Amino acid sequence: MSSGRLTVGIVDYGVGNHTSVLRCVRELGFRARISPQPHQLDQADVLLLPGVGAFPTAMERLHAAGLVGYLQRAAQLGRPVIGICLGMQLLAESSTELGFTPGLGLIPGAVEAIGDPRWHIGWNSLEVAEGQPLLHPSDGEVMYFNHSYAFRGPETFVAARSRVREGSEPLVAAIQRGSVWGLQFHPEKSQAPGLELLERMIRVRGER
Amino acid sequence: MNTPPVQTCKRCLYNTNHPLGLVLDADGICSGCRIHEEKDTLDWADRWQRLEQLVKPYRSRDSRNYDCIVPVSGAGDSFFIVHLVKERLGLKPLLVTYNRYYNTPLGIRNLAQLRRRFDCDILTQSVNPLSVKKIIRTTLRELGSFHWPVLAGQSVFPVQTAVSHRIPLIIWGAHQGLEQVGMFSHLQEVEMTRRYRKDHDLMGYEADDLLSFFDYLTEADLWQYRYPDEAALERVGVRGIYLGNFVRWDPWAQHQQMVKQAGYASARMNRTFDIYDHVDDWHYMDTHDIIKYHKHGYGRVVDQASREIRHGRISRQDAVSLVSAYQGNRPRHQSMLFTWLGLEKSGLDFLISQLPCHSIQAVVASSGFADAPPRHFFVPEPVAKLDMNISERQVIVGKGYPDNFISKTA
Amino acid sequence: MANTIRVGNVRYCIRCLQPDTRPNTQFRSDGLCPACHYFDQLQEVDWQERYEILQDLITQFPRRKGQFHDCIIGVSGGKDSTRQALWVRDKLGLNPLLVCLTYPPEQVSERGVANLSNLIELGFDVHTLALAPETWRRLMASAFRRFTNYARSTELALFSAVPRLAIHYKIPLILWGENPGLQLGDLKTLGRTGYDGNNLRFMNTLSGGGLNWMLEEGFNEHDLIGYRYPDAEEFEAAGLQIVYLGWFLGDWSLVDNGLYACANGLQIRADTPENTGDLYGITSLDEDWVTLNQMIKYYKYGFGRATDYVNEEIRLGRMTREEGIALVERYDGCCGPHYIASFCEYIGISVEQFWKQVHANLNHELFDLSADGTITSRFRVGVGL
Amino acid sequence: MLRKRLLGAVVVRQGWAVQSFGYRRWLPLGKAECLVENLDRWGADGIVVLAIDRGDQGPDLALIERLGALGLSTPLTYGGGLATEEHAREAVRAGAERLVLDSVLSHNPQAVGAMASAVGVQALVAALPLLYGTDGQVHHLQHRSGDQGLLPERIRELIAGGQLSEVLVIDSTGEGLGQGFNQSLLQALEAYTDLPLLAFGGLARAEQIRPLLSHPQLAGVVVGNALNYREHAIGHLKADLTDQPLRPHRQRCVI
Repeated sequence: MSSGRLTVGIVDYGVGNHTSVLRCVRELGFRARISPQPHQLDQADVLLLPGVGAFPTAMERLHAAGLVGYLQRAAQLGRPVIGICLGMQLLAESSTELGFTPGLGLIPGAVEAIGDPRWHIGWNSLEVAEGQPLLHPSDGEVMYFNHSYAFRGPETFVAARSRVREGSEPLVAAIQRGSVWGLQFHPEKSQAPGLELLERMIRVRGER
Repeated sequence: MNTPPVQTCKRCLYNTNHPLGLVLDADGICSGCRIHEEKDTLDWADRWQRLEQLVKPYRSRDSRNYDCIVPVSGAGDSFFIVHLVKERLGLKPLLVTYNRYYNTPLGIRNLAQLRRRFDCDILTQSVNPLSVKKIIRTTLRELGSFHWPVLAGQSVFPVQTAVSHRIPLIIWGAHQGLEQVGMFSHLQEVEMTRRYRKDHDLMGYEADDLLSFFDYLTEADLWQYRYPDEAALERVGVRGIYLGNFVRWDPWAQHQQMVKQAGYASARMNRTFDIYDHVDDWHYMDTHDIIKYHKHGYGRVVDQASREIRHGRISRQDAVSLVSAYQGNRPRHQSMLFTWLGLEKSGLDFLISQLPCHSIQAVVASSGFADAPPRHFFVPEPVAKLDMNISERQVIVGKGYPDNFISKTA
Repeated sequence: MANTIRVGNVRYCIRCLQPDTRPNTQFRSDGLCPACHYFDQLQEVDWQERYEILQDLITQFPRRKGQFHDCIIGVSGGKDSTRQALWVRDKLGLNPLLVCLTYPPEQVSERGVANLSNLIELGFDVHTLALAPETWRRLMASAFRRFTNYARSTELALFSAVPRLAIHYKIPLILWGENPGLQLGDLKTLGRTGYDGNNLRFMNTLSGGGLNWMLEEGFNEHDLIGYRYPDAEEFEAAGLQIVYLGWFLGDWSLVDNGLYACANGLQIRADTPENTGDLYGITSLDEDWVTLNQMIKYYKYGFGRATDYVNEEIRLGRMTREEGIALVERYDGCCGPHYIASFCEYIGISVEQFWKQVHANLNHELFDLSADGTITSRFRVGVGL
Repeated sequence: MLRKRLLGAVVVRQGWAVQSFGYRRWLPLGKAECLVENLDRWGADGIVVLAIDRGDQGPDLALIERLGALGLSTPLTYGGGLATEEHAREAVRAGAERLVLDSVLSHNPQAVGAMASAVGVQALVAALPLLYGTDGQVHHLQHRSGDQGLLPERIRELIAGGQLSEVLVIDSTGEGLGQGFNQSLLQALEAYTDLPLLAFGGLARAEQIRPLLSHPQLAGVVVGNALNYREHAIGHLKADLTDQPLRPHRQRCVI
């Protein structure tokens, strides 16, 4: 880009409030634009897929906006895509939230109810998997989670985990396949540790 | 947003449009008056003991640094604060002051007298006037304020100095939010916060909030008004306390004591009966007060008269008379300010006309201000004049006139 | 207090009117004083090269993040500081923080505060430090009683303020005016290079546990924070670098600096040299008791303020040695009685006590004291005894 | 391991952030935006904004939008005037992450399910103002009517079911007094719900917070008035509670 600053395209499919993500990306020193339009998103170095609410509604909106194919092609071309919270879950093949719904299928795995406890709400530390240099500086850092469904899938795509209690079954906190990343927590709502992680991720992915 | 009807306190002259916020209780008495009642119920000897315990750990151990920072000016409560800190608490303060540039000769003289009488070191910050004037042009446009740099500078330079000199304790006089509208109980022992500074001192605008892609004001103009970052404050353990939580704060009585004991000098001003506050600034009780009147529907004299009602020196009716006698008075020193800034009167009128303002008439009426002869029975003759018979000009740096005789008949 | 002056003949520089009675000076075997020798060397200097040296030096002191000041300049508001501040800002393109240690209300002159105001209005950020006035006064009284030099305490404050604030503000680059080693011939302060001022702390006033005599006089350390020069460890830890700008400025002189400053609004002395000994009225503008200190210096060492002016003018060829002798004979040691009276009132002694002490410290090698108190010099300016 | 939270509360009345004393007396504090921005900078684990005089006016969307525009990096929870599915949707769209439900729990419990499907169960928090009645039983207080009585059946059903994700337990007697939170209120709720609990009311000092944190069902504590008395109040409280499973306080290194 002309100014040397990376541009982040925030994929807007009409669900939730993206002001905080937008403000956050700009505060980190990147250019940011929010759009549902492929020709706008084409100009971005990194695509950010935020999300709140329920899985089926979100997929329905993505289809309606004609963005499902767009995101799948972007992943095939190796463009950096970062999904946040529900945005991460949408990357999976399917979800059982309020019935079975197919997802974007960018990373093999399925989204299912957490079960016990029913929710994962609050601040939890990350256990970063081996071979994740990008996430490694955030190993042990505490991030903000707010979800009741979680990703389950092959080990190779799991980049970080968190545990509700010491010794309890881990929940997937971050996933990765090629240039596609998913973060179950909200880096933009996780204060210093989250902002540092998001900045690193956008910078490193965008500058490849 | 729901806008409840404006209500006026039955005891003082404030109404619920007060820019600091005001709450009336079921009896129609405001939060400021209710908190003021504590002044007559608290055990102040015990409060003073608490203060002594509080400052104990801050006494410098190796004699190589100051015990505390005391922000001062050539007016306000500076004399009384330094008196308490130096002579009653026995601390070694570093005085700090922000050069407001609107200095009267009397303010320069008072500040010099303060240093001499209490024998203290003082650090003064003068921010280059080119940037100061640029900032004023922006805050005049955005906030209708000629005083933003003064308010920002005097509230942040002490904090910056606390960090740079590693002097964690800052001692202020009274907390304005507590004194005026009863924001806190004395017992809550509120301390200095960046939140209060931004919210109230700076009308919601910190330095960086003034930056805009469209304005020619830059970071290089504003950076000296920035609050120190969180990590630096925590590293030094900076803490600002208010003496008003530990001493029965009564500015009028304190000023009279300081005139007698320490040579503080008072002067007559055009828009108030109070001869003690703000004598260091040509414009605070002048142009600034006119704009306050336009913006909020009342002038500084309402603050001062309300304070005197609460202290029981005047009746509400007396206060109403005082306010009506002063509040409409015209500014006298505007040309000095315009010349310094290079403004034209007609241009300023336009700037002020564009400010959102309350209906002055309505507020005056609801306060019951009426025409009545002002009663000055409790106001002594001032001992000096703002210009000290020297010159009616803004003094950037002054000598302090140690030899000048303060006229008893000014 | 015994003075340090050598007993014997007074020698004058063969070119200017500098006597070798100046403390810490050493004339060359060819009879030139260090300042004249330095002046000769300057004639071959490549000023472009020196300017480049300064520019390279500056790049070693980048701004800290969030900090917009590049360096600190110690100022009084007088001619040197006005010139330096403008040059550093407008020629070097730096943003300096000016630091001023200012006198108490009783001492500072109206002219001094007007000049400082002028500097501020020229668009500079200035931090002014003023020390407790009563302690200041008592220290001056002690210094006068002990050393017959009231400035022993105040100089310490003046020199300490700048490095102390530089440490507090984490601005390591300090730009100073003249190098006393080169331009005045004080050899103790010579650094590694002509511009390195880190040896300034060895200057007469600052060296030798500066505060000790004050503690002996009964002042406590807590009252002397403003007089304490940072010790070597603090100096090193902060990475301070003092740089003499005089080394980079080929036209550095009293008169030249006065010309630069007056063209930018400087106000100078109105009183005559008969009362002040200040030939053109452009030195030490921020206070007036300097006049009596110059007189006392004259009675100790045989030269005063006029000599400083004249020496520079002779070197620059703007004045002959003979013209200089006439001026020095006429004005060195001049001091109007009103300065002495106000000084005595300030430190709380009588004028008789003042003269009694000055007479007791008179250099009898150089002066005769008659019974009626008149002092006459035993030397001829430019020649010797 | 999931950390327990130390949240900051901002009580808003007539458009002003106030100190609240038992929801009966108030002292003005300032602009809610300034308080919220400050809690974000201090590193609170969450910010709870309660507009207490909304009545039937619905949520204060203008307020939420102003808060949303601050670009907070701390989760924001809003309560006040939320009565319908549409209110919930609008509040989230305006910038609130989570919503506190109070009167609607009593007056229109069936709306809660619709709100849950609109914004997600994890976004909904029930507020229960509790106190001990003269009968020595735990009573539920209805602010709008001032009525109190045993916890109503419909509320017990709601907090036992799957339409809410947390319960904000308010000690109505201690609120604003800074004398501590009555821990037995948490024990009393254990019988009705297994939802994580947040404790609010009367908390000012670390020694009042410490015993609560050992309660297994407690997910966090909420502090209001006491955060306004000194700089870095959150950091000071956390520094006094380093022995507790709270998120450690850390500043972002900007300079």
